Amino acid sequence: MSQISNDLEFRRRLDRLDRTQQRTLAASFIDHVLSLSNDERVARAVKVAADVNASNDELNGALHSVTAAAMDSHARCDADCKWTDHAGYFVARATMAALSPEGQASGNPAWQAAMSSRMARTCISIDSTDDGGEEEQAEQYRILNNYLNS
Amino acid sequence: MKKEGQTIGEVLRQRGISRRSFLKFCATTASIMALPPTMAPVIAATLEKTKRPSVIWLSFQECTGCAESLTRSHSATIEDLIFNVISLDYQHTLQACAGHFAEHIREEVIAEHDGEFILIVDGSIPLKDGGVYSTIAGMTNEQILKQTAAHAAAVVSVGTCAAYGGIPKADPNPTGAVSVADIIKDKPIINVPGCPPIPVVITGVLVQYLTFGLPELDDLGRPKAFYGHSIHDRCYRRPFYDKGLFAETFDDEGAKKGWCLYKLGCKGPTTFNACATTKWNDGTSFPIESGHPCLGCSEPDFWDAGSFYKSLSTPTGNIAEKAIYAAGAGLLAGAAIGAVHRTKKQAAVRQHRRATIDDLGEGS
Amino acid sequence: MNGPSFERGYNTLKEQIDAPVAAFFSSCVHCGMCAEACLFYTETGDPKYTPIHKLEPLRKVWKQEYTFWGKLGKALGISKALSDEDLSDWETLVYDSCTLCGRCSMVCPVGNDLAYMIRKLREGMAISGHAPPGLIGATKRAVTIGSPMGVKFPALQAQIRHAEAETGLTLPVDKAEADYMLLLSSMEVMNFPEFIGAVAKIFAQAELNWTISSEAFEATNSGIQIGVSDIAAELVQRIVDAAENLGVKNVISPECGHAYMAIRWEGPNLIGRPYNFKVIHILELLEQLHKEGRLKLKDKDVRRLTYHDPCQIGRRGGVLEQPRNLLNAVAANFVEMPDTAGMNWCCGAGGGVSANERADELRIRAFKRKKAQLDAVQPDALVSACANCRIQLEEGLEEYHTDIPVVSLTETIVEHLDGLGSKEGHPS
Amino acid sequence: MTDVELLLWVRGPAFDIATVILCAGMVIRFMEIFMLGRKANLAEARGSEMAGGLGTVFRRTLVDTGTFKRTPFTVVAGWLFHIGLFVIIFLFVPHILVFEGATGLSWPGLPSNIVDAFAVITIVTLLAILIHRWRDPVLRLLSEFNDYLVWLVTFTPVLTGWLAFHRVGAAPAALIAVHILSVELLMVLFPFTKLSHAFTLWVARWYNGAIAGYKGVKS
Repeated sequence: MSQISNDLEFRRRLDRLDRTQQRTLAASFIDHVLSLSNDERVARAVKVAADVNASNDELNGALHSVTAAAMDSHARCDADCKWTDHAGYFVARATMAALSPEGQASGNPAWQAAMSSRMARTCISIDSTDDGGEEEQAEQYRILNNYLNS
Repeated sequence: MKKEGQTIGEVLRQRGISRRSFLKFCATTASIMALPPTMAPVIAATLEKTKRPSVIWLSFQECTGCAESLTRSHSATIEDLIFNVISLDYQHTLQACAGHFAEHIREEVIAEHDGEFILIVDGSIPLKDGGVYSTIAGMTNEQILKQTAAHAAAVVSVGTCAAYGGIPKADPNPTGAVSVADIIKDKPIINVPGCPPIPVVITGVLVQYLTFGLPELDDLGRPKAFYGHSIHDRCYRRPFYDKGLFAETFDDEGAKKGWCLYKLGCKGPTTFNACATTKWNDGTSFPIESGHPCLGCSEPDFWDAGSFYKSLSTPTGNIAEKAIYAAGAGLLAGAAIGAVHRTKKQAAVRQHRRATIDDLGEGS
Repeated sequence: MNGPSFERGYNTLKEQIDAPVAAFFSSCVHCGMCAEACLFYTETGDPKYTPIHKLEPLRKVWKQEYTFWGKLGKALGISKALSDEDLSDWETLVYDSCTLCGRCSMVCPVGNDLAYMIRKLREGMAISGHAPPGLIGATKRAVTIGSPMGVKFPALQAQIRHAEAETGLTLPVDKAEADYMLLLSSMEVMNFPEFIGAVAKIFAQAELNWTISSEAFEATNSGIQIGVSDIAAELVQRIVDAAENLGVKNVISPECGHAYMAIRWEGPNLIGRPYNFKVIHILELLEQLHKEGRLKLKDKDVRRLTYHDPCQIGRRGGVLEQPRNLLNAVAANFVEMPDTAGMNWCCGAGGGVSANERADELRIRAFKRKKAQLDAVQPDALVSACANCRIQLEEGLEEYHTDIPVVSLTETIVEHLDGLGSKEGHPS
Repeated sequence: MTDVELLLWVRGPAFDIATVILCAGMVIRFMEIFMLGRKANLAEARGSEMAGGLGTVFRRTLVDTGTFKRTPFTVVAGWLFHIGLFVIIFLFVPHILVFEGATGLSWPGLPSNIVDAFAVITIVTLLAILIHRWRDPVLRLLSEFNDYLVWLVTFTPVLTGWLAFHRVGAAPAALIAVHILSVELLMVLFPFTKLSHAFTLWVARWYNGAIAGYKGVKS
């Protein structure tokens, strides 16, 4: 199978996967940026997402706690915000996307988790000059390639 | 002229008045007092036993309409009867004698029936300029009234002039006319207003007085038995008022159909009298029935109570004109006040200093 | 003398009162119906949240300064003059419990535009030192940094790069003579950066000649929220200068309620002249593109969707039909909530309330109104068009344990955009 | 002073005074309002101020369903007594005569017993409104002396008029005089109290509708 080298291909491949595969793959993407979040709830939720055998109840519970985490970490309107503190919000967002039940999410959960994970990386680098977003992108391609090739 | 000591019954028999017509008179009187028919014999019995009273009738500033009303009333017997029931000893218009002789009779009655005779007054009393506008035998009306009333048992003010001053008192009241009650304060006064009063009401009041003594009066001194209801309450056109059907002019469809005359100025709602029930001219009709609004003649100041043809609840002045002047004045005053406010606002704008973030403080 | 003072506040209130205010106060019959239009009253039952009551300080100034009888009453000592304590007592009513949503203005039977007057009252409150610290901080950052949230251009650049990576498009910055200049809100840059990519995709499909200005990308305006027109004017002026320097024909207001109010309706009045360009809300533009056939949609969302009108965009801004036309184009199952469009209930966080930490508890309580509205239609997802509403909606739904995803209308449209494939996949 | 003298006074000088105060006072009020001015709107209009303003002048008479459900009493009671007052003031024949006398314009009235029914409804409604004002927490907070004064001077003419119509309590002339006097009190207080809303609300609604209409919103 050819190696993924752009987002179009990346997304097409993700779209072909089933829901559970998408979720667990999303968990892998998030795992790579999980260190940017210091919220325990997020870490726990990512674990649930990564579990292929997770029950619906477990998934729902994880979604609730990670939604609460996202709400606690978003930048409030007009509040003074620090980008470095803001990465955790996107990690939580990514996890929310990974766990969103079928029929509710408007897009592919893995794709959305990937995007939010890149955003989290971008946050860290926003006040510096280097751009971590592209590295994250490459990392995600690698994860997907490995997954598909395994 | 003296009929000393005789009861009314004796006089009636003496004059050959039939018991039937006497009872009929009593029945009529009872009915306009809204008494049950069974009261007629009671009235008759009481009257028969009563001593025939002496009456002095004083006419002041008047038009003789009240006397005419009585004497030319619908039934000849009424007039006959009343003059048999009472002994009318003094009345300018009716008495045969004149001059000093007439005045002498008045003094005689006062002397002989001191405190017993009934004093009937029609016409108002002029007070202005020493009362020179109406004098009789060198005496002013006021003097005659005071002198006579001092000895009377009671005073009956017949007609609106005597009762409330009437037309002579109407604006501008050139003679300074006043009512009887304005002068006499120490005698019972029964007002029988109307311009003129309804004849059967005049006689009825006298019969009521003779039968039952002083009648119950309303706050305008009128016997409630005759003046207890407004024209409006007893008017046969009342249903049209309730339905909102009004004659707009004297010759429109509504007028022809006999609709309510309120819009044409009818004072029925505020006028208390018996016209709508007893009617006039032997029960033939009354003004409203003949298509004319009530003038309110039995009420004080009826002549000055706005136009006869203007509804009684409408403003009397020229409202539109005043509203326009007031609006004009308001416009000027408002412009002045508005200009002051404008200047103040402009001053505030001039005083405004551009705000920067340094002007926000730290918050509370 | 600099700094806030009661005298400056009082003077400002005197400046603010105009014929409509006088007509409004003259007409109030104290019927209390505005209370029932205000979510802070309906959700707490506390009468002090009655909108007309919140305006008492302004009414006092009107009466005592601009009516003959009021002046007389004041001169005779019958009525007490407005004091600094009054303003202090009213601060929470004017800022914490009013989102300027203007629902009361729609209900008042005598036609009083209460929100119009609260906006004016805030002018006097702010300059007399009675604005909430949260809003003061935001306003200071907006003026000094250029964004109430402290977002500087490099941050936006990073997000633009991210969007470019995601979409494979080049996002034009500082392109002169562009037809459209896109503004963004800090909230979008911070919390919903996917919006940038979404817009870029749509514009690419519609072949729109557009740009983002590095000089003025921030659409929000803390000045109008806190109520200092001088500052609001300064913030608007930055956008006007940037737009006129680039020579753009249109400026696009993003999915942010008060930003639209600031740039579209208050802006020209704040700077004292009409613009040399037009201001168009992103939803207006999208609907226009869709009508012109420049927005090709491939399929319809089958979920049961409902739309929350951001107050400043809908009721106070006039963009009411456009989102509905767009939703009907992309959603097979669009349902309206009860009390919708012009009569929609505010999310509870507008008008600077969300920037005011003191009001947090009240804000979440007020959200119960929205919750009840949503319960009535039970949608699969809630669409809105204001980042601030969106955060409040998400937070509120989470607080009341309701699983309804909240999405932006622009992003919903992008999901159903046809023919993206041909333009995607070429990393810049 | 006799009843008729009182009646004449209230129909004459007192009515003149009340008219002058009402007219001058209201004109002053309007001048005070309009002379404060309004800045021209420099933002590009999306809709018409005039159309929006006029639309709201009419539309605001009705309330939206949601608000109606939240405040049924205020809406129903408000409607009832306003309609009641309208019928009483403008469709009772003796009152039409007053307008005819002042303006020369006349129109057909309603049967008196129907107006009577409206008067009863209005009296009952106004009493209910007073009780509501006492009991409702919002209204208790908003209400001041003026609100009760205005209630009283609105209620009194209806009650005295009703008594005068049924001729209970005093002599008819006195009843009518007291009734007209109570109306004059209403007229005198009109420009100085919230009663003036009867005139200014059209302006307020217009401004509301114009502000919204300019932005293309129906308010």
